[in-house]
Amino acid sequence: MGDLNLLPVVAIAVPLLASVLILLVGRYENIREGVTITAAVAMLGAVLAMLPSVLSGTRITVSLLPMVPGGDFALRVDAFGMVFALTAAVLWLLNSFYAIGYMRAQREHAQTRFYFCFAVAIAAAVGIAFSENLLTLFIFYEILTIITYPLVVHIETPEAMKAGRKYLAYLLIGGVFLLAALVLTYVLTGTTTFVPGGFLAGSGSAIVLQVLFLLFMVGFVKAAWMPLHGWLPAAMIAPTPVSAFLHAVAVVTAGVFGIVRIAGWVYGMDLMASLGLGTLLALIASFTIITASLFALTEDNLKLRLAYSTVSQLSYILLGVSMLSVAGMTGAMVHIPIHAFLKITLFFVAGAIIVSTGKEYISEMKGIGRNMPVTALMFAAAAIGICGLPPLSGIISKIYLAVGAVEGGMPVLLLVLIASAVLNAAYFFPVIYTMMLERPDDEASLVTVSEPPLIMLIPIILTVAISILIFFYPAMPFMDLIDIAIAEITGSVIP
Amino acid sequence: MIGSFYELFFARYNYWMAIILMLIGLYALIAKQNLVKKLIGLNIFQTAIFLFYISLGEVRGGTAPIYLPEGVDALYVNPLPHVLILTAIVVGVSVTAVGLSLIVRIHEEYGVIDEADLLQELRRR
Amino acid sequence: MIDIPPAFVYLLGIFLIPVLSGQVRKVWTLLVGVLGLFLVASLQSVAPALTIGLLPGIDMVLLTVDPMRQVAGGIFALSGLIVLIYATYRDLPTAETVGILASIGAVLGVVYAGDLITVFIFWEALALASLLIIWSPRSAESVAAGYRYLLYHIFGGSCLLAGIVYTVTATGSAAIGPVGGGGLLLMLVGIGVNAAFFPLHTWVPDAYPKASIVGSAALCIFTTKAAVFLLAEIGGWGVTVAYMGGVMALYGGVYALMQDDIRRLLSYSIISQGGYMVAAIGAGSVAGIDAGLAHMVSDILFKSLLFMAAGAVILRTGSHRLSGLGGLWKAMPVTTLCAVIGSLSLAGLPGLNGAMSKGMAIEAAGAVPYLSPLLLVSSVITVLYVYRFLYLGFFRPAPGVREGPPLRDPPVPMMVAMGVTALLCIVLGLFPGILTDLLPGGTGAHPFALAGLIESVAIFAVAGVLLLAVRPLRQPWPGATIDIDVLYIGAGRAVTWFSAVPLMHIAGAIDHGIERTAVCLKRVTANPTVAIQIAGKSATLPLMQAFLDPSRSQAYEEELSYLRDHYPDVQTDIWGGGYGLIFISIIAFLYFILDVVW
Amino acid sequence: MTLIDHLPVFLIAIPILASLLILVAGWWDRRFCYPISLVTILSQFGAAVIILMQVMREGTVRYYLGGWAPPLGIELAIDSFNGFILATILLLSVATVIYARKSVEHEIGPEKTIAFYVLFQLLVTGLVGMTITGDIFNLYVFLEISSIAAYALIASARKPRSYLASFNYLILGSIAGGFILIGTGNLYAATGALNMLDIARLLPASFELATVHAGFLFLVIGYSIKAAFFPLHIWLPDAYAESPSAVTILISTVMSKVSVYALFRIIFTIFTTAYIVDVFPVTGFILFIATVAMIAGAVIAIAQSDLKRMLAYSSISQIGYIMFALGVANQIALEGGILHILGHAVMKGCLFMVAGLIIYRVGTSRLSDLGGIAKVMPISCAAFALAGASMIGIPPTIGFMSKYYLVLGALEAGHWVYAAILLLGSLLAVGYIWRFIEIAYFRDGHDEGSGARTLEAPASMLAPMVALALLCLLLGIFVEGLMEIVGPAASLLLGGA
Repeated sequence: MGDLNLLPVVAIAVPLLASVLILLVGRYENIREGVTITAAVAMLGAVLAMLPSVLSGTRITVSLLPMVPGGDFALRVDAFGMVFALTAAVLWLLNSFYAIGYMRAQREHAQTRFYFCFAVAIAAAVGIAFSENLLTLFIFYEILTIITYPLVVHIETPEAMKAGRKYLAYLLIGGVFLLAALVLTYVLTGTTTFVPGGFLAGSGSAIVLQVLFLLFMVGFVKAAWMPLHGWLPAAMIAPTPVSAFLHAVAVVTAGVFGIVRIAGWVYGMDLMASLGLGTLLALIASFTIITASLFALTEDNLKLRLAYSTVSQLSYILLGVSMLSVAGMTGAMVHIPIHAFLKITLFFVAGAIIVSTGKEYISEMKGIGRNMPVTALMFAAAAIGICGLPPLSGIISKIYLAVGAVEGGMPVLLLVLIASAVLNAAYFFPVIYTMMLERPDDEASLVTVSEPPLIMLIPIILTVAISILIFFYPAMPFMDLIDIAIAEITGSVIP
Repeated sequence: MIGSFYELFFARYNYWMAIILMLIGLYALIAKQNLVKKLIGLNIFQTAIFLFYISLGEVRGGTAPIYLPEGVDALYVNPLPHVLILTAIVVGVSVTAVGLSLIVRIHEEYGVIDEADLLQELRRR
Repeated sequence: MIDIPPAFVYLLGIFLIPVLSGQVRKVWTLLVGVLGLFLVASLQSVAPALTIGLLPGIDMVLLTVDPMRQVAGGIFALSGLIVLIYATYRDLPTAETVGILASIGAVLGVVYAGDLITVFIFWEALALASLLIIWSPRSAESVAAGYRYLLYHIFGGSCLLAGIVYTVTATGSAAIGPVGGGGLLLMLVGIGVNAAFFPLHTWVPDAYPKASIVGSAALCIFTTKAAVFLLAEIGGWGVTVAYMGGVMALYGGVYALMQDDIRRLLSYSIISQGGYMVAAIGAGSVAGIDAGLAHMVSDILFKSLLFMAAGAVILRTGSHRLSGLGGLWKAMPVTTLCAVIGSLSLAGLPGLNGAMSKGMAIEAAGAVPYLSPLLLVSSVITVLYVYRFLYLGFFRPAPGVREGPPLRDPPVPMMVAMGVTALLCIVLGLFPGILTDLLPGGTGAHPFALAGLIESVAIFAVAGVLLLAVRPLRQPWPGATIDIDVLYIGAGRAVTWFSAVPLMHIAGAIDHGIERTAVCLKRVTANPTVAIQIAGKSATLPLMQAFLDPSRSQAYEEELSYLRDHYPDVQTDIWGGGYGLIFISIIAFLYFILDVVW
Repeated sequence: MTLIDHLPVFLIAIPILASLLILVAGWWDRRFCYPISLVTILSQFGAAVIILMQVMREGTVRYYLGGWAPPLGIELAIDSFNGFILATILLLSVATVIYARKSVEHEIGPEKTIAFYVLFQLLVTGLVGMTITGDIFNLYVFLEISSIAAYALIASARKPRSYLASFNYLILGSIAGGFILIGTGNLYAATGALNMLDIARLLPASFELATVHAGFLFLVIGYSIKAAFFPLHIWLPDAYAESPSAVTILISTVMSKVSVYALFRIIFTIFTTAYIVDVFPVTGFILFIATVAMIAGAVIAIAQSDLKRMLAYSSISQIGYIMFALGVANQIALEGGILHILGHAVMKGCLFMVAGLIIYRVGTSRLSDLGGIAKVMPISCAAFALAGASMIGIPPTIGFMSKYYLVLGALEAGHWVYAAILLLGSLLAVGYIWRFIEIAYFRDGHDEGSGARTLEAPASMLAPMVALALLCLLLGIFVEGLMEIVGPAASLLLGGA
C-alpha cells in the first residue's frame, strides 16, 4: 500500500516537474513538447494505476504536511475524485497532441509559457480532484485561477487584456468567497475534511448554513452559473486548446466538482433538502440552462456559442445535484466526464476550422464540410451527443437526470430538460447543416481548405470514439466509480 | 468649586505652561509655511517637553541632587528626569542639525524655503 | 434460429455503405434488406430473448417477440425492402442510403424493444435517421424543413422520455404497459408528435414533400406507424385518444382535399389514415388493437405505393402540382395502374386491403359513441381527394403542351417495387385471412359482408353526388399551405428575436454599466484628495464667479483647470504633516459618536 | 558568564563599533566598508538566531547592562516575541546589505558609500536596540537614533524630491518622538518606573488616572506615526519613493515593522489587554482604523503611476493588516499579525528589490516605461510575480497564511463584518500587483529596441531577491514550523506564559 500512497503525489508532481523542465528546455521545441507528452502519459499512468484499488472501494489518503487550523495539506483519492482525475488525465494527453498541432500550425508566440502554464494548470486540476479537505481544494483552486490567466491573455491584444481582467476579477472574487466559506465552515465545525454524507448537520442555525451555501456557490463561480458566467465567454479569446481543455473541461469542471463535493461531502443530501437548498440550486440551474441556451441560439462566433452551450451544460450537473436524489446525483456525476469528452471535441473542431480556414464565425463556414468531411462529421456527432441523442453518451446523463427529477419530487424540472433539449438542438443543428449542407458563398474561398493535420484530427476522432464507447459501456469505469461515490454519500453498502 | 478650579489650573500651572508651549510648537510645525519656522516650531515643541519632564522631577523645597557631606539631610529632587532630558536634548539638537542641513540642501536645489513657492517650483519641474 | 435483433442487421449494414459505391452498394443494401426480412420472419415467439444491462439499474431488453411485434416487424421489414428496391433506380447519396437503412433498423428496434428505455433510444435514433433522409436533397427548403422536423421530434422524444421516467418510477419497472399518473399526458404528447396528433401533426406535410422521391417513399412508412404501433403496444388509452383519432381523420382529410402538391396531399392523407388507427386503438378493445394494426399494415402498403407512384410522376414530369399534371394515363400506364390500385385501396374499394382494414377500424370505433360517424364522413372526404388525385393527376387531358422528352414509365426497379406493393394490396384485399390470422387478437375481417359493402357503396355514392354537385371539386386550385404550424414558426421566430435583441441588449447594458463604474472608481481613487478638491472647486465655481472680483475668480478657474488637466499626477501640497493628526482626531471623534450610538 | 550570555549586548555594541570601524577603514580604503558591514550584520544575525533558539529552549533571556539590575540599571529582555522580530529584521538587513553594494554605488555614488554604510550600521543599531531593550526610555532613544540615521539615508539619494521627503519625514518623526517622550513621561509620573516589566507591574494600580490615559494616547499616536499607520502615513510615500533602493528596502521592511513591534510591546506588555479592553476600550477603534487603512492604502496604490510609490502605498495597507490583528487582540489573530510582520517584510523586501533592480537597469520606475520588461528581466519579474502572489494572498504563500489567520481570528472574535471587509479588501491588492504583471509580461516595449539580450542585474543583487521570493513560498508551505515560535509569542503578548 505504501507505493500506492505515493501515486496521488506522483500524479500531481509529474506535471509540476514537467512544467519546470519545460521552462528549462523551452527553446528546443521538440524536447519541450516531448516533455509535455511524456508527462501526460506518466500522469495518466499514475491515475490508472490507482483505478483498481479505488474501484475496489478503498480510498487512498496521503497527508503531506500540516498547514493551518482548518486542515492539513492532504490528498485523498476517492471514487468521485477519480472520475474527474481520469477525465482530466485522458483529455490532457489527447489535448497535448492537439495543442502541439494547433500551436505549430498557428505559429503562436510564447509557446513555452503556454505549455508551462498548461502543465501547472493540470496539476492544479488533479489536485482539486484529489483534495482531502476544503483547504487543499481551495489552494489548488486559487492556483488554477492564477495559472490560467496567462493562457487567457495569450495573444496579448488589448481585448485579450480586458478579457483577462474580467476573468481574473470573477475568479478571484469567487476565490475570496470560497475562502470565507472555508473559514466559516471551520469556525462552525472545527474541521474541513470531506466526509461522505456531510458533516455540517446541526453545526449552525438554518440561516447560517444557507448563507454558507451561498458563499460556496459564489465561491465556485468556476461553475459559470448565471448570472456569474461572464468570465467564460470572455475567456474564449484564448487559443483553442485552452478553450477546449481548460474552459470546457478542467476549470469549469473544477467548479461543478466543487459544488458536488459540497453537496455530497460537506452538506449531505438530507441537510440540503431540509435547508431547502435543492430548490435554490434548481432555480439557479434551470435559469442558467434556459438563458444560456438562448444566448447560444443567436451567437455567430462558434467558440462563443460553444461557450454558452458549456454554461448551460454545466448547469445540468447543478440540476442533477439540486434534485437531491440518487439518480439525480448519478446523472450529475456522470455528466461530468460525458460533457467533457463531447464538448472538448466540439472545441477541437472549432480550432481545426480556425487552423484550416481561419474562420471563426458560423456564417462563414458554409460548406466547409465538403473539404473537411471528417472534422465536420465529428462535430455533428459530438453535437448530437450533447443534444442527448443516440448513439452517443449524452443520452445517458439525460435519462438519469430525468429519473432523478421524478425521484426527487421535482417533476417540473422535466419541463426544463425538455425545453433545454429542444434549445440544444435548435442551436447546434444550424451549425451542422451550415457546415455540411449549405453552399459556400464563393466556392473559390474553399479550394485550398483541407482536413487539419493528423495530430489534430486523431484526438478529435478519439474523443468521439470514447463518447460512443461510453454509450455502449457506461459501466467502465465511470458508472462503477460513480456507484461507489453514491454509495459513500448515501451511506449504503459499496457495490 | 473655586478650590477645584484652582486645583485644576493654578496648582499645576507648570504643566499648563508646558502644554501651551507644546501647542504653540505644534501650530508652528503644521501651519507655518517657512521651513525654518517649522524647525523653530519643532524646537519649541521639544523644549516644552523638556520643561514637562523637569517639572515632573521637581520636589517642593528640594535642592539639586548633589552629594552633600554627612549629617546634612536634604530633600533632593528626583534626578532621573534630568538625566533623561539630557539625552533628549542631545536628540533634539541633532535632529535640528539634520533638519537645518536639509533646508540648506533644499535651498540649494530650489532657491526657496517657503512651502507655497516650493509647490510652484515642483510644478514647474 | 439465432436471436439477434433484426435492427442490428440494418445498423451493422450501414457500416459498409460509405466504403461501397455504385452497383455493389445497391446489391449490398438489397442483401441487407432481404436478410433483415428473413431474420424477422424466422424469429420465434419467445420473450424476452435478448437482454443487456446498458444502463446500470435498467435492463434493456433489445429483443422480445410476440405476435403483435411479428406483424409490425414483418410489415416494416417488407416495406423497407420494397423501398430499397425502389431506391435502386439510381445511385443515392450516402447519407440517404444510411438514413433509409437506419430508419428501418430503428423502427425494428422500437418494435422488438422489450422495455421503454430501449424504445426511447431507438425512437430518437429514428428521428435522426429520418432527418438524414429529409436533408439529403440539400436544397434550402429541405434543410429548413429538416431542422423544423428535428425540433418537433426532439421535443416529442424528450416528452416521451419524461413520460417513460414517470412510468419507470411509478411502477418500478420499465416494462411496456399501460401508463399511469402524471406520465400519461407527457407520454401522449411524446407519442403524439410522431403519430401526428392534431395539433402536433404539421411536420408531416412540412417535411415529407421536401424529401427526395425515394426519401418520401421511405419516410411515409416509418415514423407515424412506429408511433401507432407503440400506442397499440401500450394500450389502455381511453376515449380521448379515440376522439383524437377522429379529429385527425377528419382534419387530415379536409386538408388533403385542399392540396395541390401531390406529396403534400398524400402527407395529409397519412394523418387522416393514422386517425383511423388511433381511433381504433383508442377504442381499447382487442378488436380495436387488431384493427389498428391491420390498418397500419394496409396504410403502409398503399401509402408507400402512392408515394412511389407520385415519385415516379415527379421523376418523369418534374412537376408535383396537380394543377400542372394530367393525361399521364396514356404516357405512363403502369404507374397509373399502380396509382389507381393504391388510390382505390385508400378510398376503401371493397376487394382491396384498404377497405378491409378500414372496415375493421370503423367497426371497432363503433364502441365509442359518435366516433364512427366522424370516420365515415372522413371516408367520404377520402374518396373526394382520391378522385382529385387520380382525375387531375392522371386522367384529365393534359393542361397545355409540355416540351422535353416524351413521358414514359419510370425505370424498372421502381416499377418492380410498385408492382409488388400493388400486388400485395390486391392479395390482402381478396384474402384478408392472410393478415388477420397473424393479428394478436385474432379478430377476423369480413370486407365482403353485406354491411360493409353497403357502407362502401354509400360512401362512394355520397362522394359521387358531391363531385357532381360541387364543380370546383373537379378543378385544380392553388393548394392551401396555411396550417397551424405558422403559430409554431412564429413562436420560434419570437424566441430567436428575444434572444437576439432584448437579451443581448440587457447583457450588454449590464456589462457596460459595471465597466463604467469600475473606470470611474479607478479615476477617482487615482488621487482622492485632488479629486475631492476638484469636485469642491467646480461646485463652488459659480459662486466664486458671482461674488469674487474677475481677476481672482479668473485665477480660481485657472487653478481648477490646472488641476483638471494634470489630474491625477498633480500635487497640491508637499507636507500635509498636520492633516494626519487632524484627520485622525476627526475619525476618533466620529468613532466615539458611533460608539455612543451603538 | 560565558560568551553566550553576553550575546544581547553584543547585538548592540558590535554594530556601533562597526560603524566607527567603517568610518576609519573607509578613509583608508573605501572597499573595506562593504565587507565589514556584511560581516557585522551576518554575525548579528547569527547571534540573533542563537538567542532565539535559547529563548525557545529556556524562555526569556534577560541581560543587565553593566550588571545593574532594574529599576536602576537598564535591561535587555528577549522573549519569543521580540526574538522573532529580531531574527526577522536582521534577516532582512542581511539581504539588504548584500543587495545594497551595487545599488549604492549606482544610486548614491561611490564617494558616499562610507557615509552610507556608517548610517546603515547606525540604523540597524537603533532598530535592534528598539527591539531588544526592556526599558521604555531606551526605546525612545534607540528610536531617535534610527530615525536620524533614516533621515540622512533618505536624503542621500540626493534627488531634489528626496530632500523634501526627508524633511517631511523629519518633521513628522520629531512630532512622533515628542509624543512618545511625553507618553513615557506620563507613565514615569504614574509609576515612577521605566523598566517595562516594572511599569506593567505597577500600572494597574493607577489604571484610572487621566495621566495614564494621556500617556497611552501619546505613545500610541507617536508610534503609529513612526509605523505609518493610516492616516498618519503622510511621510511614507515620499520617503519610500524618493530614497535610494537599498534604503527603501530597509526602512520599508524593517523600520516600520520595528515601530509596529514597539506598538505591540507598549499595548500588550505595558498596558495589558485588561487595559485596552476594559479600562480604555480602544481595540474596536483600532480595528476600524486598520480596516480603513487596508482599503484606503490599497485603493490609492492601485492608481499610482510609479512602481515604488505604488509599493509604498501598499505598505500602508499592509500595516493595516498587522494593526488589524492588534484590534482583534485574540490568540489566532495575533498569530496572524506577527506572522504578517515577517511575511510582509519578506515580500515587500522582495518587491522593492525588484523595483530597485529595474531602476538599476532601466533607470526609471514609471510603470508606463516598463512595458514588456519581463522579456529582458525574466528572473526579477518572476520574483515579483511570486512575491506579488503572496501579497495578494494566493495560497500557499506566506501572505495567504497570515491573512487566513487574521480572518479566522476575526471570525472567532465575532467580527463578521471586519472579516468580510478584510477578505474583499485583500482583492484590492490584485489591483496594483496585477497592473505591473500585465505591463511587465503582456505589453510590448522592451523586447526589441534595447540591444542587450538580457538586462538582468548582477548576481549580488539577484541572489537576495530570489531568496526572499522563494521564502514567500517556503515560509507559507512550512508555516507550521513557524507557528511554533509565533504561537508562544502571541500567547505571551496576551499575558500567557
